Amino acid sequence: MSPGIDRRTLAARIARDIPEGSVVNLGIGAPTLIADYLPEGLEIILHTENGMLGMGPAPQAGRVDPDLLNAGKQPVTELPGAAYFHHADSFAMMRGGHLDICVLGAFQVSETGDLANWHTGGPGAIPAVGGAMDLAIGAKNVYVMTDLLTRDGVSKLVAECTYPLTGVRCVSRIYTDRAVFDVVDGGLEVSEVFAGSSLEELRDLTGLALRDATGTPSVTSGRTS
Amino acid sequence: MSPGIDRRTLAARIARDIPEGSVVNLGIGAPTLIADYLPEGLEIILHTENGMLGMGPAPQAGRVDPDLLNAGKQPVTELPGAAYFHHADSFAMMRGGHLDICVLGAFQVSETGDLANWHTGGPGAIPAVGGAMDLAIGAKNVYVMTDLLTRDGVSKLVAECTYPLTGVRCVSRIYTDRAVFDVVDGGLEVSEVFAGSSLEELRDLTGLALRDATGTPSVTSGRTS
Amino acid sequence: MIDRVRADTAEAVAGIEDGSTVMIGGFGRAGQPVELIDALLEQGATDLTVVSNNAGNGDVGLAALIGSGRVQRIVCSFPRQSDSYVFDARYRAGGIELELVPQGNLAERIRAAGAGIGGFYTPTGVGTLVAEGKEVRTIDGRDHLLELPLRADYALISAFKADRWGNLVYRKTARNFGPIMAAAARTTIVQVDEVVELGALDPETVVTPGIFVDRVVAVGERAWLEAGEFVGAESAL
Amino acid sequence: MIDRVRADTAEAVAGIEDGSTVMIGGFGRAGQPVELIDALLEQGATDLTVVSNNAGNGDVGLAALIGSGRVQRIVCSFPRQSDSYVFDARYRAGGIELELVPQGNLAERIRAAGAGIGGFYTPTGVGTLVAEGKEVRTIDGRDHLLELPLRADYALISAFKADRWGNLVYRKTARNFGPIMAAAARTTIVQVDEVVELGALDPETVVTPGIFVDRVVAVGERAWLEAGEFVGAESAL
Repeated sequence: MSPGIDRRTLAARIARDIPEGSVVNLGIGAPTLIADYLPEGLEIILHTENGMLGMGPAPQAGRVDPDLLNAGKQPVTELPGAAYFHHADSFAMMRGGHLDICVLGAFQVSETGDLANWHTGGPGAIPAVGGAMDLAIGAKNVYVMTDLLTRDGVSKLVAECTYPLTGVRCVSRIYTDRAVFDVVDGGLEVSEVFAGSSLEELRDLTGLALRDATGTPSVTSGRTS
Repeated sequence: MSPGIDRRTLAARIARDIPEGSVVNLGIGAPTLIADYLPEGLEIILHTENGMLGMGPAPQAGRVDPDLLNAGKQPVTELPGAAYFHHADSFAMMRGGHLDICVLGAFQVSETGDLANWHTGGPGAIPAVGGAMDLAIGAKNVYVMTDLLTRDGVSKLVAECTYPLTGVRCVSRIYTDRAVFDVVDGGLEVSEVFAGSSLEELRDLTGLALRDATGTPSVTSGRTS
Repeated sequence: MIDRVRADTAEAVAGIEDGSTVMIGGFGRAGQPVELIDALLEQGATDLTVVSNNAGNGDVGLAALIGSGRVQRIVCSFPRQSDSYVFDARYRAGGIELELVPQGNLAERIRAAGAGIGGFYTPTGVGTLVAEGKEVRTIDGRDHLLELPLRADYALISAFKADRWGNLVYRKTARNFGPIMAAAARTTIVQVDEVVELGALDPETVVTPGIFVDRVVAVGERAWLEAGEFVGAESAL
Repeated sequence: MIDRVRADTAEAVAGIEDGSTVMIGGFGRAGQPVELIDALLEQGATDLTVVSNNAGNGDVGLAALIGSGRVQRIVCSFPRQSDSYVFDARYRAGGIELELVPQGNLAERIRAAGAGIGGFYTPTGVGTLVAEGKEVRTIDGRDHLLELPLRADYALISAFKADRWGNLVYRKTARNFGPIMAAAARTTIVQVDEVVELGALDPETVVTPGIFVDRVVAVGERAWLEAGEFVGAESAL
């Protein structure tokens, strides 16, 4: 049995850290689950890089609109207050620093916040980067959602990434199934440990000198004015 | 008395060289008159750099819309097929080479097609360039509409401009009150002389070695596909 | 609930600091946020750098702000107009610094700031006075100038309608610099004729999404729009 | 009279030369000009360079074009998808060259081509494999890569409605690459659901002005739009 929390529980945990009014891009895969846990009644605006703000949940069966997809090419819906725009404008939003938060998956994150999530670099692997590099350098807060360990039990948090990078010093926080880590000057801080793990065990698993910040409340910066 | 044709006759002459389907920007001042002479029934699309294609003539008295102006800040109207866009998109159209023709005024044009039309360079003069530099380098065909001589009788066609430049080697044709000149490799060609002038007189007035091309039909290139 | 609507123009311009860079939308009178400029006059911030296509007309709006002596520097493409006498006098007296930028480079530099572009190469201005001091680079056989983004602390713009998220639609050529200035400023303040319900603007036709907007204030519908008759409106140009 | 409307898709794609660079719009199925791609397959041009976000899905559209062996090179951001087996097989066999570009750089390079920008500095990709061979420049303390415009001989895009001048409106996220590709190509070919009368499109809501469009062809309204019911449409994604 895994001592970590499951994906949906982690998605719900991340959702709690997203303040009302934030503009958020949820990456393809697991981060997409976060949308299901955003608190009812709070206005959080979802951005999808294929040209939309104000994205809503999946449509009801039989109500799929083939012109209305998210970045994972899944059918979605439109909320009141939505807006459409073309691809250059959509990535201008990211690159220009207008998104408050993006949540991405990861192969590896280094203790200085380097991210690797697009390419194993293996022979025969077909690379596909999509919008990951733009999100990684563009959003005000780049969060990672991932299991702490690979299927083979190797830590995804590393001193230095060995996979090809997506972005350099771009990640600010890492949500894993065992703990939440913040990237600060000089390394990683553990702000929260989930039931079944301990700081000692995390240090063992990652081989990193993790600072204990479990007593400090975490802060998310959003557009405030 | 001036031997040249008057401004309105010249505007009508230029209008005849604008093929149907052209997208045209008419500069502030005299070139604006050309719009009055575009042949009825031919579809020529006027661009104004403050964000519109499909600009129509001045409104009737009492029907001025303060939100609908041309680049000279004069009230205009909207034709069927019009479109509005913001300033960056408007200048992307110019710079990207999408306009077929622009017609600009001039202080001086050199025999290699350099244009000076924005600044006398005099002490105390307040410079104002507006969109002239963008038009000069952006339109596929840059035409100049001007009197051949200044009020003091000095030629505006010169070997080299002495006023500050608007653009380098950008003018393709010059319509003056005395003749029409094409900028070709190696100098200016006279394609048409208006009644009352002669090639010899033009050479005298300008001091330039003007080639005689009055026998050759002139060609305007437009978007053809 | 996201609500960017402010009660009045004074609240909308509150907090603008001395020394700020302020973008002001409009091309001539169209799209000029006159009520917001009046509020800024009242608010009192000074030592301003203004980014705007023109340098004011007549005695009102931007001209009044310049006339008040609170604009230290202006970045624009076309300061001199038939009725720019307030700017003209101040400039000649050495009371205001001018950075003249060709209109397309002005627009593209503003766009670059909002789009996170570090700089761009443009053919506009090569071989002219505005190229002085700028890097020239030949790309594909053509010379280009390196131009850098133009950012602002505040943008004051005018749109037609907004919702409480700050989604904007404009009207005709009053759109001009609004969308790009909204994206280029740290804090974007918008005056509109009318604030409508969230969901009342068609998402296909929103020109400026609310992500670029911080404060919205309704300044009332203009009578000439209501009537569809523009008699006498010439004086407002 | 300006009339950019073509009778059928064969006429719309006529003249595309061997060796052309062809931009193909769409993000997944949304906005993919399927009927134009089919016509290009039929038309026969080969040795093509394709610029598109993806490298085809299933066996139809762009995947079929790649499968036919007529695409020598593809410039895209996300070739590998769950159903990109046609591209995958060809790429592994060394039958197609791939230039991988981050999606935002792809979009901005296309935009730059249409906007007459000679090149631009972007922070995206710094320190990664896609930076190899590219100029790095530090601006305002941040590293940027120099990226160059991406032009095309032809763009094949899909829009919702057009008029005979080529003014276009799009529908929802099917807009994606259409507007920027239309501006970046020498000849832009558009398939639409419907061609409407000149003047029927609201000038405030035109997204791509006809200045960027050369040929328009109506491919018929999609039944699911008419009905407002999308039963079974999942299979079309």
